[in-house]
Amino acid sequence: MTDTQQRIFCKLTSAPIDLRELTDFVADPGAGAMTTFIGTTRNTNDGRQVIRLEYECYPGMAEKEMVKIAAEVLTRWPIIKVAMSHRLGQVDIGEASVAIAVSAGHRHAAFEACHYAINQLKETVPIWKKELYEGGELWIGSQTGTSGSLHKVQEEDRA
Amino acid sequence: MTDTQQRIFCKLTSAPIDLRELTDFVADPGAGAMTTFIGTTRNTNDGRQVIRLEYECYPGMAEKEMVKIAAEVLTRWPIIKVAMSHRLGQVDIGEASVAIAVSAGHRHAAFEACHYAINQLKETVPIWKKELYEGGELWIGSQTGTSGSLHKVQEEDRA
Amino acid sequence: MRIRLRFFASLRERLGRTEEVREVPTGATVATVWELLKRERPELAVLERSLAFAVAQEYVDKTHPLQDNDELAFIPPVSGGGHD
Amino acid sequence: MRIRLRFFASLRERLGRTEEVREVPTGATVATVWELLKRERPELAVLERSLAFAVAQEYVDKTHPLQDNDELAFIPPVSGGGHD
Repeated sequence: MTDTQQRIFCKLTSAPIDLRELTDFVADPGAGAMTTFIGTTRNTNDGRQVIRLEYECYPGMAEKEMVKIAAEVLTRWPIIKVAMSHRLGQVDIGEASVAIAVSAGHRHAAFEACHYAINQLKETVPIWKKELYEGGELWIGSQTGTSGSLHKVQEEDRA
Repeated sequence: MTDTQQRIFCKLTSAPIDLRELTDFVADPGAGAMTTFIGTTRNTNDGRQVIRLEYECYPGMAEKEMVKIAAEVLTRWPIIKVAMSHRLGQVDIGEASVAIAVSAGHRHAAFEACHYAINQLKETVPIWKKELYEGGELWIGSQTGTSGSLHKVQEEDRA
Repeated sequence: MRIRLRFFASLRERLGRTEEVREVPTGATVATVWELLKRERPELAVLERSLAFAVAQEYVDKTHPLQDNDELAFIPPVSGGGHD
Repeated sequence: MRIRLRFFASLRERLGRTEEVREVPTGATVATVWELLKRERPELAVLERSLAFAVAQEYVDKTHPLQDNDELAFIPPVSGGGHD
């Protein structure tokens, strides 16, 4: 097995996410299983008609936190390689905001590691999204909506 | 939601598997999450140096069993679409034998449905693989090895 | 009645054929045909434990009664998917 | 000592700036700076419960002591990923 750094690929990009770039990175002759996750922009969220999303990050720290997650999954599961890519700036409906790919000898580890990675990314990586919807805009995860009527903390699916 | 048949894509093919065909099928403006699974040919299995795999199926029944699995996951989880493709004939090391893609509103359902679908496929779909390795060949899942020394039932990762 | 038998994978290789059509007595079940095959080829007995059966492309158990023109498939342990 | 403050997302919009450099007394902690900001902008108090802090791009708690030239970031609830 090569060293940890060669088994990790993390990227923040304002270009559309290329899933193939991630699956090519994690492909390995020793792999029997590969799982991927793609998080996309829905046309509705919590009853609002979504127009698009806008992402910003804390440059530097966001990459570091992504690499931490990748390194952690390499130690927690018998996986071969992990790749994750997150988009910044404007993201239209149906487009991918984030993609993760994991390769492993066996599928169980590949599924668990991929699911854990996206859960952690949403908990710890300093990236924020503003939802532009019909009638206003809203920082998801914050209490601030410009419509003035949205004051609850947005609850994401943490399951 | 459209009817069940329009939410299912199943394919058996002797051409290389095109993951993009599956992700394009399951993409949906109402989807927030997409998961994929790709099963590949490892260069080693159970200590044997694998040269390649050869797949055969029970034509007709294999498709029917795949569609049954797809229809079942649509009823068991809140998912939007499911696509699965399985390759037949010769498959070289590192190439995909099977791919599954699932789209859903939320990621938890997408992961569970995709994991369940591959587990079921390996249990019920009448497809068989013969492993050609250095020194012999072996029907995986059977007790028959041409080397004469392999008599145990191959245990796959069922987890 | 006439039953079409189908053989796959290891069983196909052992028997050296992919299918055959066989005359069986009215009232025959899957088990009847399987016992017939084992009588002709005793070495098939080792597969007993792991073999499944399908009639008209649906899994059935051994007690399933056959009808004229049924297709009966002998299904060795399936192994679709990659090395995962 | 001099501390660079960084603001993101909703906090950036509320304050109308992405960063600032501030003089703070030796011995100041993350909490010292946060209390200072709240005194200037009392409406920030509602964020208290949900805000996280990072110094030198690592998460820290409020008691973390600051050093000259540290970068202190105020992190509103993160929300990377899609609508999933």
